[in-house]
Amino acid sequence: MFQLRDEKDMGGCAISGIMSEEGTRFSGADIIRSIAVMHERSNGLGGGFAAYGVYPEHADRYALHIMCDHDRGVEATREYLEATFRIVHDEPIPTRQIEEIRSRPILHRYFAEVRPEIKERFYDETEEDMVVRVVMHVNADIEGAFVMSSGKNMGVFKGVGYPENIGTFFRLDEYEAHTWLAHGRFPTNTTGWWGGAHPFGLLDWAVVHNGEISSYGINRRYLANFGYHCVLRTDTEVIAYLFDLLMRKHGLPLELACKVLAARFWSQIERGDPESRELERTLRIIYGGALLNGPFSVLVGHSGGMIGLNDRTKLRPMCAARSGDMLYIASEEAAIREVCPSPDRVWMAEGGVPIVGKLRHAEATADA
Amino acid sequence: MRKWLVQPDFVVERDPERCIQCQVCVRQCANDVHSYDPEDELVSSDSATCVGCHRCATLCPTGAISIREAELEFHPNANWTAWTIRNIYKQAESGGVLLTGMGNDRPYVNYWDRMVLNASQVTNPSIDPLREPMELVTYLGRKPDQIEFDRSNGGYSVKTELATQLELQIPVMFSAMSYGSISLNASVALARAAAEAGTFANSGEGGLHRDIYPYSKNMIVQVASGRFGVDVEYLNRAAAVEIKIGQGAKPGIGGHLPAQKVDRAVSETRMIPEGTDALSPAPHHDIYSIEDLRQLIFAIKEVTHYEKPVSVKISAVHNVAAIASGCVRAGADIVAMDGLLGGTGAAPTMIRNNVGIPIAVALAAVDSRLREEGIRNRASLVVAGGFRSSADIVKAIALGADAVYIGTGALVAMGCHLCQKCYTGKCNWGIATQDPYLTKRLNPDVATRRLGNLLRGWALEIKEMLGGMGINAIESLRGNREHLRGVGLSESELEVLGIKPAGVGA
Amino acid sequence: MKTDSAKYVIIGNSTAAIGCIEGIRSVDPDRSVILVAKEPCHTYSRPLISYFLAGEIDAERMHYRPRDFYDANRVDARLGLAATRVDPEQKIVETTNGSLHFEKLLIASGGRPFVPDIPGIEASGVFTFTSWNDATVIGEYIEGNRAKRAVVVGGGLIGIKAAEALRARGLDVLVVELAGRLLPLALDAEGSRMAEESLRAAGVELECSTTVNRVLTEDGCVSGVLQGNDRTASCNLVIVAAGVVPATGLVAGSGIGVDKGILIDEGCRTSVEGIFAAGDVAQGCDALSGESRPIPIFPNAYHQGRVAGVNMAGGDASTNGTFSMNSVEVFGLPTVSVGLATASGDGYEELVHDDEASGTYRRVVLRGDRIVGALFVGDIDRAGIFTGLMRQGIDISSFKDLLLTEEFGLISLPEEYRKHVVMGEAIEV
Amino acid sequence: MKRIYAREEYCLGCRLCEINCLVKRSKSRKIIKAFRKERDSIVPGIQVEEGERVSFALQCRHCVDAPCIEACITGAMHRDSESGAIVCDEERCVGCWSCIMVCPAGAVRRGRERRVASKCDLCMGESTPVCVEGCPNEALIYEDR
Repeated sequence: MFQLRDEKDMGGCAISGIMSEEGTRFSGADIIRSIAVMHERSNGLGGGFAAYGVYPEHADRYALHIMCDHDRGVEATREYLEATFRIVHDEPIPTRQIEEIRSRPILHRYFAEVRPEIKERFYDETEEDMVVRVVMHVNADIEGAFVMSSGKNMGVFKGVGYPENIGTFFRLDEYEAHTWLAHGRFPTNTTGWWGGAHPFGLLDWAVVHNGEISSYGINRRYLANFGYHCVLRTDTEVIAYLFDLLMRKHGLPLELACKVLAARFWSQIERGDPESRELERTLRIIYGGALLNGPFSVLVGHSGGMIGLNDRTKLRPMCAARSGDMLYIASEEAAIREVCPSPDRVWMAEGGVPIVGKLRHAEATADA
Repeated sequence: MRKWLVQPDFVVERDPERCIQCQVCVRQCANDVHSYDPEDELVSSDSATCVGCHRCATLCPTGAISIREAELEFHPNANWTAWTIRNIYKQAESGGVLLTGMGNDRPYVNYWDRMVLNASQVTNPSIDPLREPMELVTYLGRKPDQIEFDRSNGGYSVKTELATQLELQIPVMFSAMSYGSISLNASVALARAAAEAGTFANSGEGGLHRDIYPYSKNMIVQVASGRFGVDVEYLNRAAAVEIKIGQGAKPGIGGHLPAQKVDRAVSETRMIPEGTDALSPAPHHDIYSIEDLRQLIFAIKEVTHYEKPVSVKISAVHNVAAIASGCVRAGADIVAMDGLLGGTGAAPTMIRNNVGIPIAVALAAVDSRLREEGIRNRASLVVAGGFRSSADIVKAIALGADAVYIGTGALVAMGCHLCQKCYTGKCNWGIATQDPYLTKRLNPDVATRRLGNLLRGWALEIKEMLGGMGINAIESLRGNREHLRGVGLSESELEVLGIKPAGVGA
Repeated sequence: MKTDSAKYVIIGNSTAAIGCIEGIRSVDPDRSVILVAKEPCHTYSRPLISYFLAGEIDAERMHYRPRDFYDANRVDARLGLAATRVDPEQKIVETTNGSLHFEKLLIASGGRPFVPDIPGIEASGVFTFTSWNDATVIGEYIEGNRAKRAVVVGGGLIGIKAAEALRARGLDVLVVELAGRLLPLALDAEGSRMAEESLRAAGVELECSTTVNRVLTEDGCVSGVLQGNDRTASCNLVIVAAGVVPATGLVAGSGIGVDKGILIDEGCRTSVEGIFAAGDVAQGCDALSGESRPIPIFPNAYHQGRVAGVNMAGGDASTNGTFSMNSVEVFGLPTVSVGLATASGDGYEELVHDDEASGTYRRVVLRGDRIVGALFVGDIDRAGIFTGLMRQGIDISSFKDLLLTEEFGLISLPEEYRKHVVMGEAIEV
Repeated sequence: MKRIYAREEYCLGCRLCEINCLVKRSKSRKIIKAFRKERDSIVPGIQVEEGERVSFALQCRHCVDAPCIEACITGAMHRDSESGAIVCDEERCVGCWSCIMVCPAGAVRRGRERRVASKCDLCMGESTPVCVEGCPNEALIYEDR
């Protein structure tokens, strides 16, 4: 496994997301330009991207992006993966050699399906549960190996460096996706390391975020009740797990999940109508441990689209814009104007109110 | 009785330059320390019976009285201190058990003083509670792991039937202090203050006096081994019911309210004959095992139609984590734990000073244990035992407590001077006594106001500390040990507490 | 002859009259009030004349109410104008100068000093002592005649106050009392004894059980008196202090009911509609003895006056039980005597506390479970508590034993009455 | 009008009210000096009465129909037009003690230094009477009922 520091990541960051709600796929060139505009918000210690709809040919297989310190890690990982998965195809993740990016780890990707017999043995688990278990094991227990992403038809590309360089390095201009997330990192207390770069990915969740979660300590312990082990000690990881817990495991619709993560103040809840009052009150009472406190603006990608969410007191910047079926969300308006000079509408995100991009024909794109 | 070896604990000094012979001190001392000689027209003091409660010094209009610890020094001896020697003298004369009141006064490590809190700098903003909302509202009671809901015309409606919760405006409650051990005026003040502050007071095992009824929506009533004052009406009148298994000051020990404290009102409230000792057995004689506890919990839930949260109060002992877990699995909605420094109206000194473990470690162990077992949501944790300030409370919540019980702090707010003589029934401050001449010294209006002020002050401080940490809702601090760091603690202590040492970053 | 008229007409300018004005104005702020009084001066306090004669207070302090009293209360005060007759039929008061028509009338003409008919009584140097004028002329006479020795006829309230004043002026004084002891009406035997002691200690001579049969004169001026016991005492000043009688002259034949004084009910109404009487001229019912008799005391006068005033103005007030009470200092010895303080014998129970050492003497007279009389000599503090108990007719059986103890106080009283007094905002008395 | 009310159920019988009143009435206004030099010449306007279990502080009730005013032979005893308090004008009082004779509360005393009636004047001028201010148990309250 990577040498995981038992130190929590914190710092300022730049985030940007672009999606076509129609599911039209487009090159990564735009997102690279967009994030590059916010160069000053990063410090070269980490950058990364998440792309959705990039593997149409493997649309219904788990695309596992792995980074390894050394070949032994690659072997160990393959060995371990094969116990659960049938690996349909695997290859090194293509990269360009550019001088800004140095001491790169081994980068490899697998396209895999969960073996039927495994599904039978662990009949009480969903397929996703199995994937999560495997990812957690690799990250926690296989020395020198780390899973960057594990969703279907999506992938996370990240590393140490300025995001625009990472983008070039991973040749993202050559990929096409309907949803792109990008992150430029400004860690204040860790020397950047590839695994620690954002986005953080689990299943088809990818999270980029700017801010610091003051409630991290309890969020992490709260998640532990439900079997999530936060090995990275990044807020991003916690946010991803919370979304996974609330939406996938507890089946909360996005808006309720957001009412948990960025709950309204009791005083606001009191002012609501009886039904909403009871709903929000009950949510807060049950999910107090999941409340994200402190300043954050976060972008969450998933197979169904993209969500932008600000903390309930709006302590971090987040701007959004629409132009036709395109949705843009970024830390700064400039990052949007760079790729969409004259959008139909531009607005600032409201604290606690999610900005939702819904993919209209998710399945269509899947087998396109 | 002639006590020829026992020397006074205190020396009362009267400054003749300032004493005006007004005799206020004479009228105020229930221990007859001060007396007036009409012949000499002179007020004088006899230190022998002084308990150091400062009543006289406090009311003296000229500040003529000062009270010092008796200077009579024994030959220096690290082991045989004056305290140990005096105790032996007392027992050699009385042949009895050493009695005392209030909490443990021995110099154990106080873990609240070995933990420090965090604050935001640069990387995230601290929040100003005077400008931004800052939420202390706390709900105590059983909570499900996840919500169930229906989609209804575009919106959602809750399907989950939430168990009754106690809503606290501030995560601080008044711990169990029975009417009998304290005066009715004190009881009323606690109940009123709780009602006014939107929190709860605990009846202790003294029953519920008629004068408390108006505030019973803010009362937690206790069912203790003596079952005093317990009947269906009593259980249903309250907001919640607490089964008292143990008390921090005297784990494993019962209670004893001496007959002279059982006057008419007390006897009516406790439902026992007037002028008889009120004895609480050490154990509940219908609880010899965890499954017995489960039966009592559900008996109470049945009687109260599953409308009242049931709390189980245990004293923090070595195996507290397992015991607490057992209580939760037995059906407790709240587990209250009372630690080594917990107070009492009367306890054997040696028990009080030597039995039980510090509440901080007990809390840390229990919170972690319940989370490991995935049952932390099933019950709220309330901790008690020596909470002295808002800082202690914030630290406890960060360790994992849902709320805190304060007893001694509340009494001090009402005027208690910690003389530790509660068991004598001669409380000069009108708190731990039933003597009408003394009880009227505590004007419930004044006491209620002082308690309210204390809670208000602490609430403000808690909000300031939360804001400093960049948190604006108490649930984001609860169990958030990232905001705690240890100072001067050993590796193993840090491990038990589940916190990092100061100096280690995020 | 001219006839003025007013809503209210008041005869008299002393305590009762003032009480009446304040009573009227408490109900009726503006309707007209005319006051007639034969004394020409601004209202003054009669009990103060002895202090004036003694020189303890000046003329300014004689006044019972501030200078602007009449104006402030919108009263047309006709001072120095004597009322001569009351005509109930025509609602007219005739005066030495014209007559006044009234709707409501208060007769507060007070009392006149009783002067026994003995030879020489008309001699110069013989005075009564009930008015400011008396005090003034006595003072002048003392100065003018360098009077050295005086005889005071009567050992009652007025006599003692006169003696005190004269002593203060440096005269030798002999008090002659017909009864066997001093202050026979107010004090009992022991009380009198203590009072006599104090009197003598002040250098005043006292002779009881005797009277003055003749005033001896030298060319028209007093030179001495001949007493009933045939002893003569030389003196150059005689003050007759034999008590006062209601001054009912001006209602004679008017049809207004009169006995010793003008008869009034508890509303101070006379037998004639619209006509009221109060003070020393009136005769009401003694709440304690039940008999109808004049009670010529100061508080009573004000109280009756006020009650009359309120009723005249259409209010509804009544004298809640009047009975006699006196607070007299006999040459520095305070005494308070309330109600039937001297009563004894059948139907009465006497509680006595006599403390030679501290020089205090207390006597409480009970009838059944009620206090009907109380006498305090020496320590009079808190005597009022007893007056209150008497007024309220409180049953004292529960704390009877405590009545005369040192620690007696409101604390000893039944809780209800105690709270009423301690917490009371308006104690009805 | 505002009056002082005693809540005997909370009276400690400590007599600080008497002490504070005495100091207020002293020339020095300094407690120690007042007691050393003036104690015997001052009559406090408030007195604590104490029994077995009950105690309370008593001062002039400032009656609506005040018998002391009716009985006063000089007009010295009068009601202050502003505060409504009944006060004795010491310049006019001659010490006839008629007020003492009629006060049902026994709340008027003979002055020691001067031969004048002495009673509670509600600490004319003070916002709160010193007895109320200094009562450690708020057994004395000053309010309009």
